[in-house]
Amino acid sequence: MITLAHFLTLGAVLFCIAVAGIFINRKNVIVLLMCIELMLLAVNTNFVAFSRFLGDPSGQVFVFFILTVAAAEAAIGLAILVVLFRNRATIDVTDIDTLKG
Amino acid sequence: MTLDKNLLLVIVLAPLVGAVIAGLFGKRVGRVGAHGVTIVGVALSCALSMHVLYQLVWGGAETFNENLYTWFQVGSTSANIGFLIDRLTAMMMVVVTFVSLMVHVYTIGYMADDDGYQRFFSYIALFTFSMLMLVMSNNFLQLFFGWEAVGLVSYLLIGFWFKRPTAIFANMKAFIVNRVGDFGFLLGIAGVLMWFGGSLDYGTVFAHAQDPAIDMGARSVELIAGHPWQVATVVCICLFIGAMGKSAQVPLHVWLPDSMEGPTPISALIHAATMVTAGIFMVARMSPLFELSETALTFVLVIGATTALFTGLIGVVQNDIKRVVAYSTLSQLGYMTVALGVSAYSAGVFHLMTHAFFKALLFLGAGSVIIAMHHEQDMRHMGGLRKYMPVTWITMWIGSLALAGAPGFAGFYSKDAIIEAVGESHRVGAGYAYFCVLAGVFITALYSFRLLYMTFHGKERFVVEHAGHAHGHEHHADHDEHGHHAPGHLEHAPKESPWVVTLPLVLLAIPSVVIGFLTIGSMLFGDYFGQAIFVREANNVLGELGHEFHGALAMALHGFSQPPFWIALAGFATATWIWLFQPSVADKAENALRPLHTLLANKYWFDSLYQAVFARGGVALGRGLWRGGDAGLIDRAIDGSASFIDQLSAIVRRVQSGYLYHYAFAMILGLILLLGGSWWLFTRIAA
Amino acid sequence: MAQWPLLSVLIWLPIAGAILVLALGRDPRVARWLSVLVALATLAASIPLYLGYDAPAGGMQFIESHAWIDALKVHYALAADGISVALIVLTTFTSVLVIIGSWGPIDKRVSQYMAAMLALEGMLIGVFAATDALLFYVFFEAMLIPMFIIIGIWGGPRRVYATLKFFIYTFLGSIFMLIGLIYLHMKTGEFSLQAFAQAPLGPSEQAWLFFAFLIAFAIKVPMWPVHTWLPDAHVEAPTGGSVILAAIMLKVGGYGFIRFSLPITPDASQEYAWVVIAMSLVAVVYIGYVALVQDDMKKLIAYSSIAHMAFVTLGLFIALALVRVHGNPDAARLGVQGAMVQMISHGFVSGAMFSCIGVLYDRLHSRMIRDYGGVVNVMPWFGAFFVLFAMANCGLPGTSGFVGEFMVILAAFQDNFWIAAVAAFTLIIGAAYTLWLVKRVIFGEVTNPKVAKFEDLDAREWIVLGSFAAAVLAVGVYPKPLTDLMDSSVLQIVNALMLSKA
Amino acid sequence: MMSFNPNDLVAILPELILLGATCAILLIDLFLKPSQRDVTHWMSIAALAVSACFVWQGAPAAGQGLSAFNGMFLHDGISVVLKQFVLLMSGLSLFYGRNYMRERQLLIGEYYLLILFATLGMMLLVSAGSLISAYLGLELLALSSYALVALNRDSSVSAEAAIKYFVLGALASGLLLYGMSMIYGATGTLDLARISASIGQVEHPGWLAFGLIFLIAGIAFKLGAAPFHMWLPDVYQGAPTAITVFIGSAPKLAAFGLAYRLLEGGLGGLSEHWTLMLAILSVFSLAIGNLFAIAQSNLKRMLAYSTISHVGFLLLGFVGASPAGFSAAMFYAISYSLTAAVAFGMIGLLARKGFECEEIEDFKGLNQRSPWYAGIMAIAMFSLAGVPPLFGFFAKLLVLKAAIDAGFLWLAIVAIVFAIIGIYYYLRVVKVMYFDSAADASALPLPSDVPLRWVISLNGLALIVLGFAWGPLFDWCNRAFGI
Repeated sequence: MITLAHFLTLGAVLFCIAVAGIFINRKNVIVLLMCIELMLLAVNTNFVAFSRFLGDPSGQVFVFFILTVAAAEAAIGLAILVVLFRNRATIDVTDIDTLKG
Repeated sequence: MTLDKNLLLVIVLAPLVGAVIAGLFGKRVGRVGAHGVTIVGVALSCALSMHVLYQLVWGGAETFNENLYTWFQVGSTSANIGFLIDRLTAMMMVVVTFVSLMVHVYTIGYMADDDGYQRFFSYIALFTFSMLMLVMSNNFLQLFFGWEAVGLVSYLLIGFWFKRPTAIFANMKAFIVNRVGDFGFLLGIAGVLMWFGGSLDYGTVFAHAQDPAIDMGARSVELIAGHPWQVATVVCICLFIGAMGKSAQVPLHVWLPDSMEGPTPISALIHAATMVTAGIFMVARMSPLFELSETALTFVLVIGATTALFTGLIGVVQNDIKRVVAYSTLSQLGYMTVALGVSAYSAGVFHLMTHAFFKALLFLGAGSVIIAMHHEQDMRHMGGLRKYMPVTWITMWIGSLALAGAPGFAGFYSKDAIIEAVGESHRVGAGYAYFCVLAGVFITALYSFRLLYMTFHGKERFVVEHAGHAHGHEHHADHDEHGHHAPGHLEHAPKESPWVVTLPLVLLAIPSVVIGFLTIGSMLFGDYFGQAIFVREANNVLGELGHEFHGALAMALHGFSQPPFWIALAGFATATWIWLFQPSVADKAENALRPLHTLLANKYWFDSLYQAVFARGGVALGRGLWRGGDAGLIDRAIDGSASFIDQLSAIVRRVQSGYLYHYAFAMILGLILLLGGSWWLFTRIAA
Repeated sequence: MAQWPLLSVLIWLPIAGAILVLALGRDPRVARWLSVLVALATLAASIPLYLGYDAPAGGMQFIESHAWIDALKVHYALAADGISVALIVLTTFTSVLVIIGSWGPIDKRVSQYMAAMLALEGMLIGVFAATDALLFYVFFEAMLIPMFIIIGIWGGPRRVYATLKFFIYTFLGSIFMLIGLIYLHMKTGEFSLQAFAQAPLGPSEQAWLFFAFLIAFAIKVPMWPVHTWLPDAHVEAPTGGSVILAAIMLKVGGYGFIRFSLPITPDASQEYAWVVIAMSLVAVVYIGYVALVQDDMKKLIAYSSIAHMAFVTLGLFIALALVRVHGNPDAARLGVQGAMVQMISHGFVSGAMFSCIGVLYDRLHSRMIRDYGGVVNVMPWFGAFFVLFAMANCGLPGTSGFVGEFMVILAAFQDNFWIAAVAAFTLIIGAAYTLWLVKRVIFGEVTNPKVAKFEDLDAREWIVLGSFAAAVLAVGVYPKPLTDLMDSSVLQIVNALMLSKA
Repeated sequence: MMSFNPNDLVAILPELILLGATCAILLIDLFLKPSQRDVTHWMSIAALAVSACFVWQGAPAAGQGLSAFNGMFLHDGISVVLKQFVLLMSGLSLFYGRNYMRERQLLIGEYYLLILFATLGMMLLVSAGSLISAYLGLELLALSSYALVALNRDSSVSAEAAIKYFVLGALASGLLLYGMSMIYGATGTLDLARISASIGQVEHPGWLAFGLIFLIAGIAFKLGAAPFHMWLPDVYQGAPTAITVFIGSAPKLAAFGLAYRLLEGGLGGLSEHWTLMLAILSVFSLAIGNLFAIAQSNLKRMLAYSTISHVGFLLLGFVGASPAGFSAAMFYAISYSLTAAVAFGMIGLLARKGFECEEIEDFKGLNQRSPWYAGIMAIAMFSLAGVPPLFGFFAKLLVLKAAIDAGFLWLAIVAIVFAIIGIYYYLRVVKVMYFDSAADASALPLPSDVPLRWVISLNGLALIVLGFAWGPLFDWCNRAFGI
């Protein structure tokens, strides 16, 4: 029997993977975008699980919103990525460090 | 009848008006205007002072004591400007204004070709004003005002020839040394205010001091815990320190010889006759306080005796005519102080008066010589001047005789009285003092006649060049007397000074002879001073002497049988033998007594000591505090902290590496930090 | 008089004038004349303040109070007692002279300079008139801006360092005071100084507040050891800046002690009076010696200012011991009164000294003593003035410099002989450094050929130095009007000292 | 019982108007030639103005807030004040930005639209009544801002700034969402009012605290509080100045609204936890902001760091968790955004094509070249430094007072100590403008944009005027919090 705890643990693990991905990954911005998506999914897992176990639909409503926003976010992220690539001809995370100090 | 306040105001203000006119409008009023207005002013106040004196002595006017206006009034503490005119004051007023008048007249001749003519008259008139404020004061504040004001004028006048490095050094030295005295004086005044009835007014203070009910003599204070001192002692010693500064008592005497850098009339007026005696006057004025403290009086006595003898000794080895007289002044001031020390206040004041006349005479005479020698002051280049300037010669002889205490002359009475008084006194240190004053008599005679012989007698030690050297006249204009021609070389023969110079000499010579004879009876042994001077019965040495006193003439005759006379005679003989007949002996003696001579020639190394310790030491200390304290510690700390922050921020900014993953990591760190924090919080709440 | 808001006029007239000068002052001549007119108008406005103040009655008069921020009970509250009146008149008087004095020397961006000066004047008056702590603080801080600009733009070579040091130093001090004020507001619920003075405060509270105030005002005065900003600021500031700084701005510190430390934290002030007294005495001696060795005239006078201001703090805090330990309110009054007179007198004297140095600086563009010598040969009148002010600086009786020191020393003696003795040491050291300066600058042969070409004072300089001289002598010869003006106010302060809060 | 109430539309009338206007502008702008961009400009201004008027007119009576859409949307004094100033700041940044953007051929419709959408997002955010509406408002603001930063497609620094902003922003909203999910799980509702009602009787307080921390992380990011501040300097510096003006001013108000709604409105019951956390964040922000700013030579970057330190001050208002404190914090946010707008706007005003004028050195001798603008800039600097009698000082006074009243005396002292460090770099700007001499002393060529000159001058003078007459604004803030 799968309890709420399992779902929460799953969400937490996903979330941690996503976060870790963001600051461990040193290569490629695309990976960052994927991590972000993953993070949002982790959150969604949480919401869905909670709303299921609380028997309250509003959590799932929230999930829909999050999914929508995530889509928009991905779009903008990719757009910015394109701009970045146009200017730098690279999307290597270690190269974007002109602004510092 | 009482004295008229306005009249007193006129006495004080007349010289001030003269000073202001001559000072501010000197250019417009011109030379004649300047000396005219000031002389009129001083003459006026001189005449009125004499009138006041007459009123007090024969006119039966009682003591005048009134406030003119309140200077400030804070709570019960009030400071006023006012006059206290009793016979002591009146006498001082007459002496001051008379000598001042003489000097004014004399100056017309002496400063005839000086650019600062108007300025000079303005200064001396201002001095007369300040000195009158000092002596006529009825409270400590005004006393201090006059005290400092005369100091200021003395400062200005010593530095009158402000181009001369020596002069502007001397005047600064004079002012600062006097300030050392004033330091004590001010504390003394504060003490008076605190302990003597919370007032600065003489009347209140003296009443408080003499009030048996309060018995100030018994009051004591612990300035250092566990060492109770008599209040009166503290106050009186503080006050006397002021007197030591003004009246150039050892060890604060160093400024007076240097003050000879000033023009000679000043030396006569300020540094011989009047200002330097302010200390004596002050102590006499404060007699009710000093009488309370044996300790303080002993202190006074010892200081005075030391000054009397040892400064006199220096006079013997001086060659600058003015400096000889200056050291004799120091020594005479010592005599006066000794008199104060043995509670013979009137004797001190009496000597002050006689001394004022003959010492002013000697200075002016010296000045007259200096004019004749075209501002040559070294006696080694003089000699045989008597045939050139008879008047000066004779008057100088009179002055010297008076100074040396030849029976019958003014100085004889005053000085003998002091010596007798010391002999009578049983105060601690009186023995030492008695030795000092007796030895002093010999010394006095020695240097006085040495001066006369070296200047007026013997063969001429100067060369007269052919008259009419143009350059001589140019140089005449500026008073650069430091060898604008070879020492002892004159453009033209010395000649007697103009009447404006000789007249004052004559007018001063008369009192130098007779004043003592005339006044000793009433002043010392009569009831001249009345309440002005207070002496406790136990200390009343003059009272003792009074019993043997049978008139001035008798005293003079009796004087011939007294040790002082013979000692003086010995001094005279020695001087005559050495400097009149056997000048070579002088050098022999000098070689024989080389160590002593160097000691005296270096004035006991007082100057070098002060210069090294206080002047250079002070500068060194200041530099140390500045570089070490201000720059080294405080500023370094401040600038250091500033630059530290700069460097710190230059380092920490590297944290902002520009790498996305570092930024993200920082956020996660923050998150963890918050988690930890709240975890800690939870456990704390749970506990 | 009563319904006419005189203090507001005094504050805002110059500030409005400053804006006007900025607006119309394209042409330097216009700026100069306009600013002088404004300053004169302010001076004129301060005369009814002096005449209208009922000195015997004492206490706060010309009271104005309008709610500023209701929510915090902040008031635009102005009032003046004898002390404020004296300081305000000093301000208006000095400002006129400063502006006249700056006519010649300031030739770049005249309008801004004049505007800054006028604004400064207004704010200074505001400080002396404010009876609401927040209002006081606002003026107290706002003063820094124009001074910062004045030193920074028209100053000497190291002006940037000096002005930053000045600003940050003083800001550092005052911001701790701000915390104290907020704390007091929390206790009392308002910002009025009166409420603060009546607020009951425990010993430890008082101690903290006392030190918060001490930092603020000790830096402003300035007291040793937080004085080092002053010499730098003075040396770099233009003449006018130095004059205002020395003559008035330093007084704000002393005034602050009177308005804040003493009434609000009397017990702590008594407990820690020894700290302030010790600092003051150290200042007298230490700073005196430091002044002795300065070779920059302005630095020398700056240091002598510190030494003189030490008498202010000494007089104020001696009073506490006298009232509380010796139960001697009369002497305490003497001390406070002396401190006040010393402030006024130092305003005149230091202002005059700096003006004198300005006169020399305009001719030779050097402040170094060694560059001068024998000035009196070519500038007799200037020499006369300089010697007069020098004498006032070493406290010669008959000049204003003497009165305050005399009173303070008299008061100090009644507390402790040795304190008085150390304080009186200024007679010697003060004379030493001042007269040595005179000797090297004024007297002697002219050594520097440039000095030989000097011209004596022109009319403008005559007005400035002459007015200062008149003031110095007037106060010195007849201080009674001044002391009477402040006496009853001083009495109230001393009485306030008697009642403990804890 | 969920039900639709037409009156709810009245409550969101300003938002609706702004939305409608934005869509209209979106369409109209398509048919405009670049030369006619002014039309868009004035229409946007008008849209903002109109919506502001309706905010004003629809303001509820003091004290009583009303909620719409079943509590999703709160309409109370706080939201009114914040909306007014959000609209004002957006309008100002449009004025300040136009000339800059035009000179760089960036004055395109998107600029206006994105700003309008961001504004709309902020308006929603500050009146969010539930986690959903808060999240939506936040994302609307965030997404528009990302795009705005990247608006200059040919600038590599802008692109870099944008990507950093985007990634970190996404991370932050991820954290925020995760926190929301936990809170939702703990309380079983997304409605802030109900959340705060049920705080007392949750069976898993641990979840709640867990969620709270993630929430705070997200909020701190939006505010720019250390250590969640790293994005801020890079973005401020990298973004075109016109954009920096915008994201540097208005969003601070929105972030304050977010913090208030979530922390006080939702989790007020946990104040004893979050006050302490915010205190810690405040210390970090003060220290890091001031310390880093000193070393900067780029004015935009320096101001960015100063922003962080100001956030530290703003948080002082929260540590009391009292209405007075919040009102002080809101006052601070307003004063900061007004002042920062002048500072950034001045950079934009002085910038020319090919000359960004964002180095501090670029301000050398400004007083010689243009006393007026030097004066305005100096006012802004002194106001930021908190020198009376300028606006900024009184804001500082209020938050310090709030902290001290709350018993955080130590925090207040830390704050002023860092403020002393801080004053140094503001003075450095004044020093450069006044004490250094200009490279070319020629008079400053004024921007052609007359409204810009007027608005920025008025904005600068407002800092003085509000320094004297800050009472009404303060009362307004207080009334909003029912004091």
